[in-house]
Amino acid sequence: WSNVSTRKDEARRDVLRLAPIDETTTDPKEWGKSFPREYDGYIRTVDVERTKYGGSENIQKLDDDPKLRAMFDGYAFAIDYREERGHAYMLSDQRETERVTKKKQPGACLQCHASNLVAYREAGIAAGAPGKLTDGLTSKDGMAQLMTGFEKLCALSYDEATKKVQHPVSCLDCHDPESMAVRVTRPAFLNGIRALAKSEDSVPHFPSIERWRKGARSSEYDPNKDASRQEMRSMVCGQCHVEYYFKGEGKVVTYPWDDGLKVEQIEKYYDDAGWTDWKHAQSGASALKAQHPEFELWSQGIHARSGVSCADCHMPYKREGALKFSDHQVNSPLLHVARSCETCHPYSDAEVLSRVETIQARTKKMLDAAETATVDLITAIKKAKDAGATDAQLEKPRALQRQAQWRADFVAAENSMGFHAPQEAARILAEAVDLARQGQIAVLEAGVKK
Amino acid sequence: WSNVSTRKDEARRDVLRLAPIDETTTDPKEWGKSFPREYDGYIRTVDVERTKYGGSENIQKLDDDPKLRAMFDGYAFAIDYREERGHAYMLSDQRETERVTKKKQPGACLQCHASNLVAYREAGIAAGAPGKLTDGLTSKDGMAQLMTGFEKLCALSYDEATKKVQHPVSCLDCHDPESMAVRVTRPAFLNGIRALAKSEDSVPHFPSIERWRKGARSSEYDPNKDASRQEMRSMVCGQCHVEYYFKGEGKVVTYPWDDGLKVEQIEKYYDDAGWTDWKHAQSGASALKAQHPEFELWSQGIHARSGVSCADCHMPYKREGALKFSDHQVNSPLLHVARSCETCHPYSDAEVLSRVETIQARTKKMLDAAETATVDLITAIKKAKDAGATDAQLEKPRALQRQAQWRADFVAAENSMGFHAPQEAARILAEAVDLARQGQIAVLEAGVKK
Amino acid sequence: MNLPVSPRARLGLAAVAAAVLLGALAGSGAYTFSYAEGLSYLSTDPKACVNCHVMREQYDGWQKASHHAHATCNDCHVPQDALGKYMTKAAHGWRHSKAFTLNDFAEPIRILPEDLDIVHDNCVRCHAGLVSELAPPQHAGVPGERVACTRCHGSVAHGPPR
Ligand code: HEC
Ligand code: HEC
Ligand code: HEC
Ligand code: HEC
Ligand code: HEC
Ligand code: HEC
Ligand code: HEC
Ligand code: HEC
Ligand code: HEC
Ligand code: HEC
Ligand code: HEC
Ligand code: HEC
Ligand code: HEC
Ligand code: HEC
Ligand SMILES: [Ca+2]
Ligand SMILES: [Ca+2]
Repeated sequence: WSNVSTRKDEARRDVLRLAPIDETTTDPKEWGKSFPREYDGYIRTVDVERTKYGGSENIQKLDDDPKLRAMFDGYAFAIDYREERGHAYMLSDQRETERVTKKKQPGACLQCHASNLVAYREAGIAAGAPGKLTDGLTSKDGMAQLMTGFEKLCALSYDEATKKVQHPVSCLDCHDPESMAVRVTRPAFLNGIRALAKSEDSVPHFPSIERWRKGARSSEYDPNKDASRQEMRSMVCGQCHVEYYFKGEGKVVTYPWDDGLKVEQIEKYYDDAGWTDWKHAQSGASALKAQHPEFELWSQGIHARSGVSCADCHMPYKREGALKFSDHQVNSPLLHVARSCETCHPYSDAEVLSRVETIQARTKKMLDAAETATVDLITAIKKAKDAGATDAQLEKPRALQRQAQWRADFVAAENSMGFHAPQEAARILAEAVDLARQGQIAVLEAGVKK
Repeated sequence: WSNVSTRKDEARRDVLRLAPIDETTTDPKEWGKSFPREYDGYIRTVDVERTKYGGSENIQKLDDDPKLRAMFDGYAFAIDYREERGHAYMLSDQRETERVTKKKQPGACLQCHASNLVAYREAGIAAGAPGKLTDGLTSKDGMAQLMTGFEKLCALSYDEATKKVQHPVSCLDCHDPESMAVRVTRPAFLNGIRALAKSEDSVPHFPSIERWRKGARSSEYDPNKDASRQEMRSMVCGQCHVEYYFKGEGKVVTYPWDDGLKVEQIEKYYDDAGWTDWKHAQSGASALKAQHPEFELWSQGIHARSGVSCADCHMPYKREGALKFSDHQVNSPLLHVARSCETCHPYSDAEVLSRVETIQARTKKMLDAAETATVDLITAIKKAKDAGATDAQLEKPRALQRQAQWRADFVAAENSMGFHAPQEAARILAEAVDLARQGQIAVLEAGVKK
Repeated sequence: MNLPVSPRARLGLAAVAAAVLLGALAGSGAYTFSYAEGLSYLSTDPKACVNCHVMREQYDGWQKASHHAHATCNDCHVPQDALGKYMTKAAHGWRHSKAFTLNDFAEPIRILPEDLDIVHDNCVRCHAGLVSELAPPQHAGVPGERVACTRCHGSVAHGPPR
């Protein structure tokens, strides 16, 4: 019975601020003094647990699926490319990857791997932005500091820039220290979502954008003002779990959303911009690398459309006594389907897991086929090249490789093995396989003698 | 409140049997006397209304999508192939199609196009089966009459057989005249579902089969005894809305379910049986024709898995006065999403329709790609053949055509444009496109001179 | 629905006996039962149920759902024949108190199959007229013989999930 009376107490307790926090408090420990349950979950993102297609063990993807080595030949991703793990590791994993230790990278990398608001703002103030560090981030001055400093730090070398930060993403990056409301703080996201709002892509999962579009458009779309709380529960993740590139000399992190979030709209953006990530070492194609487009794929799925946010599945509520809070141990929902899924889908754990497995297994099979076709095409181009094919003869096959590989990689680099939008992922892979095989046909039709 | 009391009166009224019905009553009008609401819906299946990908206008599919002419070249489906319409037309449409008027067809065709129970049983009795026509259909004698007569009528010519029936599928075919319970009566289905039960295909949507598999298996699986009412609400449709072929000299309608319901399991069945529907006129490939595999595709979808039956969407409840009944105007659910979908998905009509359109548009795009690739392959084989390619050189391309075309057609012939199982339909189409393009590569690699 | 003592009611009877017996033996159990307002089970006031905060979600959902005006918790969750009613209440009271005290239940809490039967019977009881053609068992004797109302009308009681 002591249990009962304790819980009645708990139910009545309000949050006590046991330590002061403000816009300069990057250390999560300080926040943890007032919000111990959230902090406890947060630090437990160091846990390592595998699921069939995901989980948190940083295995080498290149060994797991050797087709990737062929696909990324000539690019840093062919050196070291791992399964991602919990937020606790983001900064150290970035510092230690051979993509950084063996290749030169810019400070831009930091936008998504650190608690960087204070670093950005300090750099902004140093570069002449108005106001002071304790101004609210979303105030006019705060924003000016942020955006200025962001561009400064992007342009630095990685080694220089990384010295300016200490923590992985932290409370301050997601929460207003005063109200504790969730907020979005990543400059590239603020720019990107504005561009998306102006595009014509349909976004039924973001009613606030659809509202803004119908409105006067006298000011730009601003998620921190316009988005609903439920939308914010996804946008806060969409700050980092997205495809990106580094634009221009200044290496400004940029989200290619001017035409929309779908795979071919992003491709069009890159085509129009004349963007290429690297020249493929074997085939000479101008290739693109996709990176973690979780937000984009989720956007095409039925969950997004039904208003189900990233946090609903990845930060489900947890109950301790009468208190309910968001689980800050962000990880695979398959490790806790009862809390993540069963509030909406009242089935047994086994049934829920089996539904996910059915979807993921189908995706995996198609993904294998799409990657196989892409690698077949790469091999075919290389052979033709070695046999003396001209650039003119290889133009069409190379263009098809770019398109096919972009699609296969889009699903491979996305981290839910198709779950976030099963039919859309399948559609993308069907296109990938078609384009890659057409590329092989184009090579054969070019009729190079062996 | 007078309204309330009227309704209370109506409520207490039991169904009055205003006309006698028994196992010999094929005329739906007789049933309609006792069940006027169901009858009214039933006769309204003459209505003609189009939806974007379905509906009830019997347009010529071959004109709508000329790729089909190339795909079915040399087979009756290249002559006349229409969008299907309401149940009221099933018998006349069959009698009038040029597939029947221009080609010879067997009596087997009738299994799914008529109220044929009495005709079957009479033929069974004539052939020596025990008992009399008024025995309950599911009694031992009734079943013996049915199965014997079924085989007799399958073997007749269509012209002879069709004289023995007058009505499209009618009340007697779906209902026990005594209890009005839904029952399954199609011999090929009774055989097929028994075979499925014995297979190892996973059928989470049919708990009664899973139960039977775990049991003693002392008797065969019998849906009329073992299936739950909810399962029957789908099986009754799965009697006809399935892929089939006519086995052996006797032309016995047979469902190829020995290995399971998935596209490659059915393909394996046909491969093992050495079955071919026809030799393709242009390519010489041994091709298969898929026919309305609604039941099979639905089986792979999330609705089946969640216990949502065909009748839930295609015969939604309707309210008239104080009574609710099943709408017997079986048609596209898109014509009444409020009743068909919105009890489970509480959104606006526009939103529900838009969700379906998103799914169907994705499928249509993939389907076009798969059919285009198949036709490209057919053209490539024909060209090579004309240029003198040997059968040995064409063996692989032809085998690939069979596989690719089977898959593309499986989704095309299924009538929901992918809705019944969106990701599975996409998977099938991704395979189709891969196989067809590999076929073209095989033709090119065979290196026939032009 | 005026069944004589149903198998379910008999089960309830056993549970009542168990509850009384164990309650008398274990003082702490009795304490829980009253402190957690266990006796309020015998009332029809929905607030009785939210005495346990774990019922909060259902209570909140019910307040916004369509049946707020038509039915209280017990109209749906308790059989309406006099005997079954108290049997069920006692059995639930005991089970819930025990679960709440030991904190050993799985979340999200989910209705038990036998309790869903009770609910179903209550839907049919109130809506007998409307569903008279659908509700009678058409295929008697086989498990899962009803077309469960909640498959389509799952949200009338507690609203949509979340
Ligand atoms: C409806 C539930 C749901 C929603 C909503 C959802 N996810 Fe997921 N997510 C999953 C599942 C299930 C997986 C697969 C996990 C696995 O395979 O272990 C997954 C996988 C992931 C992974 C890889 C996890 C791992 O274990 O490696 C990331 C990262 C991710 N999701 C991010 C997001 C983001 C960002 C959003 C919102 C834009 C989002 N998810 C929305 C259910 C969801
Ligand atoms: C500041 C950037 C950033 C934000 C904001 C962010 N993430 Fe992440 N997330 C990452 C990075 C980087 C990793 C990979 C860390 C590593 O592998 O070292 C990651 C990893 C993950 C994983 C994989 C964990 C595992 O066990 O494999 C999941 C799931 C995830 N994030 C979900 C989310 C969700 C949900 C949100 C929003 C509530 C979110 N993330 C917000 C950058 C971010
Ligand atoms: C737009 C946000 C963003 C930017 C910019 C970004 N990352 Fe990440 N990074 C993520 C997210 C999200 C993950 C986790 C998902 C995944 O690994 O697919 C991640 C994972 C990683 C991982 C762990 C998994 C792996 O790939 O081995 C490494 C290492 C990494 N990033 C390095 C870098 C480097 C180096 C750069 C700069 C060249 C960079 N990141 C730029 C968001 C970003
Ligand atoms: C990657 C983003 C992210 C980080 C980092 C993060 N949170 Fe949260 N937090 C969220 C989201 C999303 C919610 C849910 C907000 C909502 O529903 O409006 C949340 C909710 C909360 C809440 C409200 C109560 C609750 O549990 O729902 C508190 C308090 C909180 N977080 C504290 C913290 C603390 C302390 C830290 C650092 C140790 C932290 N958060 C780090 C995303 C984050
Ligand atoms: C907040 C509610 C909510 C949560 C949490 C949720 N879902 Fe869903 N889920 C939905 C809705 C809504 C749909 C769309 C269909 C509908 O309207 O019922 C859906 C659809 C699905 C589907 C069918 C669509 C498809 O993509 O095949 C699957 C499978 C599914 N969910 C699994 C999961 C799993 C696994 C989780 C947890 C990781 C989860 N869901 C979490 C609400 C939710
Ligand atoms: C969850 C709802 C749902 C279920 C369950 C369902 N269907 Fe459908 N069905 C649809 C929708 C939606 C369409 C598309 C209609 C359109 O495009 O006009 C469709 C289309 C069809 C069509 C073509 C209709 C037309 O207008 O041409 C047939 C035939 C069909 N279904 C039969 C079945 C059979 C047989 C089953 C069970 C094995 C089944 N359906 C289960 C929703 C459903
Ligand atoms: C005896 C065989 C048979 C049974 C049983 C049967 N159907 Fe049909 N169904 C057909 C035939 C044949 C057609 C096509 C008729 C035509 O085009 O002339 C058809 C057409 C349809 C259509 C298309 C209507 C339109 O407007 O395009 C739908 C939807 C449909 N059936 C659903 C069902 C459902 C649901 C069930 C079970 C409740 C069912 N059918 C039972 C043979 C059957
Ligand atoms: C296994 C059941 C079954 C058998 C056997 C069957 N049909 Fe059908 N038939 C259907 C169903 C279901 C439809 C409606 C779905 C569709 O058209 O795809 C249909 C539709 C039709 C249609 C209207 C649409 C069209 O294809 O033009 C014609 C005509 C037709 N069948 C003729 C025949 C002929 C001729 C035979 C024998 C060679 C035959 N059927 C055998 C079930 C069957
Ligand atoms: C293609 C199959 C099919 C045909 C033909 C058919 N029914 Fe039904 N009928 C059903 C299904 C499925 C149900 C729902 C049964 C259930 O829920 O158990 C049903 C239910 C009924 C019911 C129960 C009350 C209700 O409306 O749900 C009656 C009465 C009924 N049908 C009468 C008729 C009459 C009269 C005819 C002929 C005019 C007829 N049926 C033709 C499939 C059919
Ligand atoms: C009896 C309940 C029921 C009916 C009726 C029903 N659905 Fe569903 N629907 C579900 C369930 C259950 C799921 C699986 C996800 C979940 O668990 O919520 C689902 C999933 C879906 C999904 C997401 C999965 C996918 O395939 O993408 C869509 C879209 C959908 N339904 C549309 C429809 C439409 C359109 C209709 C009517 C033609 C309909 N549903 C009728 C219960 C139903
Ligand atoms: C003593 C605290 C308490 C009170 C008071 C209480 N409940 Fe519960 N209830 C619980 C707990 C704990 C569970 C979860 C236990 C379990 O799943 O067996 C639960 C589970 C349930 C369930 C789902 C499991 C089942 O038994 O089917 C229902 C329904 C339910 N309660 C209804 C009610 C109603 C109606 C009332 C008011 C008459 C009520 N409860 C009052 C604590 C309580
Ligand atoms: C109109 C009928 C109705 C009323 C009134 C009602 N319930 Fe329920 N309750 C249901 C149904 C139906 C379910 C099963 C939900 C399902 O299967 O989706 C349920 C389930 C539950 C559960 C288990 C949770 C779950 O989703 O299975 C609890 C706890 C519960 N009810 C408590 C209450 C409480 C407390 C009240 C009064 C505030 C109440 N109910 C009022 C019909 C009702
Ligand atoms: C105590 C009596 C009672 C019980 C128990 C009850 N209802 Fe009702 N219900 C009513 C009344 C009164 C109305 C409003 C008047 C009407 O439509 O008959 C209503 C309305 C409805 C409606 C129409 C309004 C809406 O919400 O869509 C549905 C559907 C419904 N009930 C289903 C159910 C289901 C399912 C259950 C069991 C889970 C149930 N009812 C239990 C009395 C009850
Ligand atoms: C397969 C889905 C389904 C099932 C199962 C079902 N219903 Fe319904 N119900 C409906 C639909 C659809 C309507 C709306 C009919 C209309 O408006 O014509 C409805 C209407 C109702 C209404 C009247 C709603 C109003 O607006 O007044 C009540 C009350 C009701 N149902 C109660 C029940 C009860 C009680 C059961 C269980 C015996 C049940 N239903 C089972 C689909 C279903
Ligand atoms: Ca991971
Ligand atoms: Ca049609």
